Amino acid sequence: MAFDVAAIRAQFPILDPAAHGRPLHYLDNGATAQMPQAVLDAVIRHETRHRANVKRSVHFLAEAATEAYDQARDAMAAYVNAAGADEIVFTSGCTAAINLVAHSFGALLKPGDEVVFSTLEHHSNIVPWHMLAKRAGVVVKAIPVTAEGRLDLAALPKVIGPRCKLVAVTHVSNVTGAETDVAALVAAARAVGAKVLLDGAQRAPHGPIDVAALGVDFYAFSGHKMFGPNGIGVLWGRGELLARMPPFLGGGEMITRVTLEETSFAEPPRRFEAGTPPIAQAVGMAAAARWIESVDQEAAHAHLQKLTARLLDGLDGMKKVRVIGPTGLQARFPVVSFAVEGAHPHDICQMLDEDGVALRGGHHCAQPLMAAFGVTGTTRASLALYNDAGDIDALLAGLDRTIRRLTA
Amino acid sequence: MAFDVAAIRAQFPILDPAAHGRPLHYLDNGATAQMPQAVLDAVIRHETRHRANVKRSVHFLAEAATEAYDQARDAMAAYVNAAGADEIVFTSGCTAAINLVAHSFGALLKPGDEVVFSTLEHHSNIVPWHMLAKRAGVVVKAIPVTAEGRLDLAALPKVIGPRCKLVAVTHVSNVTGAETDVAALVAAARAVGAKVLLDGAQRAPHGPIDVAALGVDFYAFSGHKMFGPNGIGVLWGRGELLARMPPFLGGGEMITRVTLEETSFAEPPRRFEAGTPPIAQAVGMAAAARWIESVDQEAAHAHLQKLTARLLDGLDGMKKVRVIGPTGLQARFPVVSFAVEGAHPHDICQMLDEDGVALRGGHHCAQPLMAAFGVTGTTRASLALYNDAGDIDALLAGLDRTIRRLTA
Amino acid sequence: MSDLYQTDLLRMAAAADGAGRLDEPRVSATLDNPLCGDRVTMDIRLDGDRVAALAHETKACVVCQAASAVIARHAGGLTAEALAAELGAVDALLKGEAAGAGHWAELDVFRPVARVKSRHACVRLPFRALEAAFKAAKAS
Amino acid sequence: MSDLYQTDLLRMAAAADGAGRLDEPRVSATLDNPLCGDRVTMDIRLDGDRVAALAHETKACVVCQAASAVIARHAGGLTAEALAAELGAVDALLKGEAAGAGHWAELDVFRPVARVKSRHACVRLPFRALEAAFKAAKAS
Ligand SMILES: Cc1ncc(COP(=O)(O)O)c(C=O)c1O
Ligand SMILES: Cc1ncc(COP(=O)(O)O)c(C=O)c1O
Repeated sequence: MAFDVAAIRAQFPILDPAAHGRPLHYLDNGATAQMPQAVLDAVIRHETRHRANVKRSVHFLAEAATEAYDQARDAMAAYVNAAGADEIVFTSGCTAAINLVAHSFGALLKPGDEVVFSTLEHHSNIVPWHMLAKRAGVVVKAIPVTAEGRLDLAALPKVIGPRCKLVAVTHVSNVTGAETDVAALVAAARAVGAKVLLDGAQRAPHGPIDVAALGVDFYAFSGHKMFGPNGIGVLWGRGELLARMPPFLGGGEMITRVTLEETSFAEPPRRFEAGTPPIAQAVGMAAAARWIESVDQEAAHAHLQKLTARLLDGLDGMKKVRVIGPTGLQARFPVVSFAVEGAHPHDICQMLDEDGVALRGGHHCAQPLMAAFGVTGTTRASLALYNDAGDIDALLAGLDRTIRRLTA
Repeated sequence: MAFDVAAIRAQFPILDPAAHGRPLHYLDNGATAQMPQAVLDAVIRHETRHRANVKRSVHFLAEAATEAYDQARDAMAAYVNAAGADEIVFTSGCTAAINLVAHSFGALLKPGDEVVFSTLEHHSNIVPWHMLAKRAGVVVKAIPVTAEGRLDLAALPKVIGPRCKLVAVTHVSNVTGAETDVAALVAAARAVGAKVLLDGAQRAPHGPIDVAALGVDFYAFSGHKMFGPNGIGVLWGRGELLARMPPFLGGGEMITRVTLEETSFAEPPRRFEAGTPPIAQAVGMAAAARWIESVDQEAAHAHLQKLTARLLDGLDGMKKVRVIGPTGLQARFPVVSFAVEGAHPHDICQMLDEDGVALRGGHHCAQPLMAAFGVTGTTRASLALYNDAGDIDALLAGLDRTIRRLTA
Repeated sequence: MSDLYQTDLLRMAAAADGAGRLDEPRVSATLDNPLCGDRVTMDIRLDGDRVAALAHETKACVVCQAASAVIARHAGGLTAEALAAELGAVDALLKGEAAGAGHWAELDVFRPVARVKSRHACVRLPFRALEAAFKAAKAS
Repeated sequence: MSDLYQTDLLRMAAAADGAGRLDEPRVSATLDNPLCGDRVTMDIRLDGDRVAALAHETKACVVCQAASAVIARHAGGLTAEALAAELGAVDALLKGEAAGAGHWAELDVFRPVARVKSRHACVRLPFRALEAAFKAAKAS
């Protein structure tokens, strides 16, 4: 059956051609994806029927809110194939999830222990480790990238040494779209007894994840990039690992007993969820996961492969344009970055905005990768399953015009 | 002009008598307040018209989202009377805001320096300091409470000594409703050169705050307790203080430059907002602040005083009931806790739930205060301006029945 | 939810079988319900792997008190394995399933708690405290 | 938004007045736009409190390049105070207000940027870098 992109688009109020009084070709999904009506409805329903604090009160609204929050946790456990719902920690986002690991897992490390990330990383998966290094004398190292913008696997034996305790790497690059060869990474980490964290921010929108099959230890991602609300993310952690980690934030809900002198802490996941959690957001994120699951995964994948090919082909035909990252469809997701000789990404994006084409230009919070490619920024198109050929064609046409104008 | 509580109630979909097929007397506002349609509309409008990531892209949706986020910051700055919008840091909630101070301000402290909180505090304003004590050798001390459940001001000179660097105290108790005498506290803190943090979680729903007049240094509160969304809170901090504090969470948006080896950090408030912020939630919180401001403050205050008096009077007439906290209307907010001889708070709440009266029973995340009063928990009614005399009367009637049943 | 507070449950809580502390020698375990601050202390004296004497201090709601009382009624000769089986039956009841044959008849009063998830921990706390006491005995 | 990229602005950027580095002795300041990674380096040599020579390296968008070029055109004899006044005029323009009389006429090309908040920093970056260079000179 053909993938019915029009039917998908119709579920997104913001894509309504009449919504803005101008066209919208939204190709900035890597930054934030749009929200389908089903997710919005779940949030509205929660706020107008089941809103209350969770776990604290016994009245019927609190019971309903707690049930909704627990079900959201179950849904996210199913989405990543966790061993149980207790392995799901709700955070305020992917960044917060990685910071949680940097503090709580980081507290188990000793000076001289090593954390390995890569040149491909988003700042969210670099800065927390820099801060840990400063705080605790942990040493950070980076896996270099190939000319194609992939992890340089040949370098693994050199970078991942005997003092390595954690390898923290992106699952899919937010700049190049490259998918990490997780098996190779896990093998190298396991060989020295290190744990593995995957930053799944860019992978999560593209269908369910199988952390068991991936064989990793932590998996972090955000709601807003997978069609869910802002202000919510998930840290999945292997149960026995979470159990060994001290808490990060302190507050209500994460304690067993508090006196004036000391605090004792609850079991995971509560230990890591201090204060009132993002309840309505968790409900929305779970609705987003269910919405993604409701789509035919294979058809969606094929649809996005086709659009990616159309885009790469178009760029290939343009002088002055250099794709930053893989130019093929193998082991990649629909994120495409490019540099234009003599034109700055922000100027390109600004001009394309006139045609309603929403792109992102800049360093994409990945300055080390920019440095590796010798650019200060790129222009990026990142696709979601509601994009269609018209979006790609508008981008290509607008880009052609823009280049002629800027590099005249 | 009389306060039109019916008109206020009509703005809250969840209070619609037809919504649940049973009555709802929602008196658990101290845990989470309900959301008026205006706030919900602001969030829906944002998600369906202006949804995008902020500060990162230059297309028109990103411009609109950034503008909305900036305006939300302006609105919150106005709500607390900050010196400027740059003094407003959006966090995921009050708990996260206090943890931010415990880490970032805490990083400036030396072993042996002292942080003073009080026996009145919510765990959110105790546990972060316990954790700081463990992390950094900082010494914590607590201001005791009077029999009425207020700060024991007579003890200030003893507790706030020359090594005290921060006094972190609740503005309004979530258990007793007592309002802190901030002037006395600030005077005692200033005398030794200490800074003052107020936990405003319970104060914020009751109208604009004037941090300048209060003369404090930090002010923390949550969106969901002031009719706004979950997953959002505000830390207001004095500009020159924020400027001196190192960042807490690391990630995108809070840097000036990242290399593989090191990171340099942006100015406040960005320095403290790592990753994609809770954008739609900030928009909602700002809408909530504006909604509160739109209500006649004096009339609302008088309305709540009247209801509080009605409740205190009713409880006063009941044998076996002891009010935990002030029994008068002076310097208090509409939060009333009580203990019933021979009846457990959870059983009371459960039975009252049969009458649709939503209360909260338990330790209210204030175990040290419970210990001070010699109880493991209390039953609490916390009022918002949509409550009416019917709510109070349902509580009193149900309580009477419940006590007879449980203590027969 | 009136059926939650049926007369049988209130009576059982009021009866307070086994309330108090044991003299030494004893093994003890104290467990908190972090959400409400409730606290149950179980004291036991063992004869081999069987309970010879049991007492409990249950600072808690009537649901939890009733659970402690039920345990106390059946404490004589109880083993850790038998306790685990009873907790299994409780968990089945709380899921709305049948407890299966051969379990303490009094457990039935907890059936209405199934609908109220926030109170499940109240029923389970005394069982878990006794479990902990068995563990402490084994460790010592 | 086509008026943002009016011919005058594109020409100014392309002219790239003052592009390059000064030989020593010089004072330098480098500023980043953290949101896009753009970077401006301003080199100056002072004669008293006035600019005797100026050069800049502007790795940035055309908006920022144009701003650097405008500064370079007017650099000779510029003081820190005069620069502050020009930045004040820029800020007025970006708020959609009038710049006031007596300011560099070329600033007018930045008027359409007012509507696009995310690009305000692009116009301001070279001004702030030069400000920082003046400060560095004073400190040394
Ligand atoms: C006085 C006080 N402080 C802090 C908090 C914590 O707020 P939140 O759970 O929204 O982070 C609360 C709410 O429970 C409170 O009542
Ligand atoms: C690969 C990657 N990691 C982490 C993040 C951070 O996610 P968030 O900003 O939602 O915390 C992003 C998104 O910007 C990303 O693309």
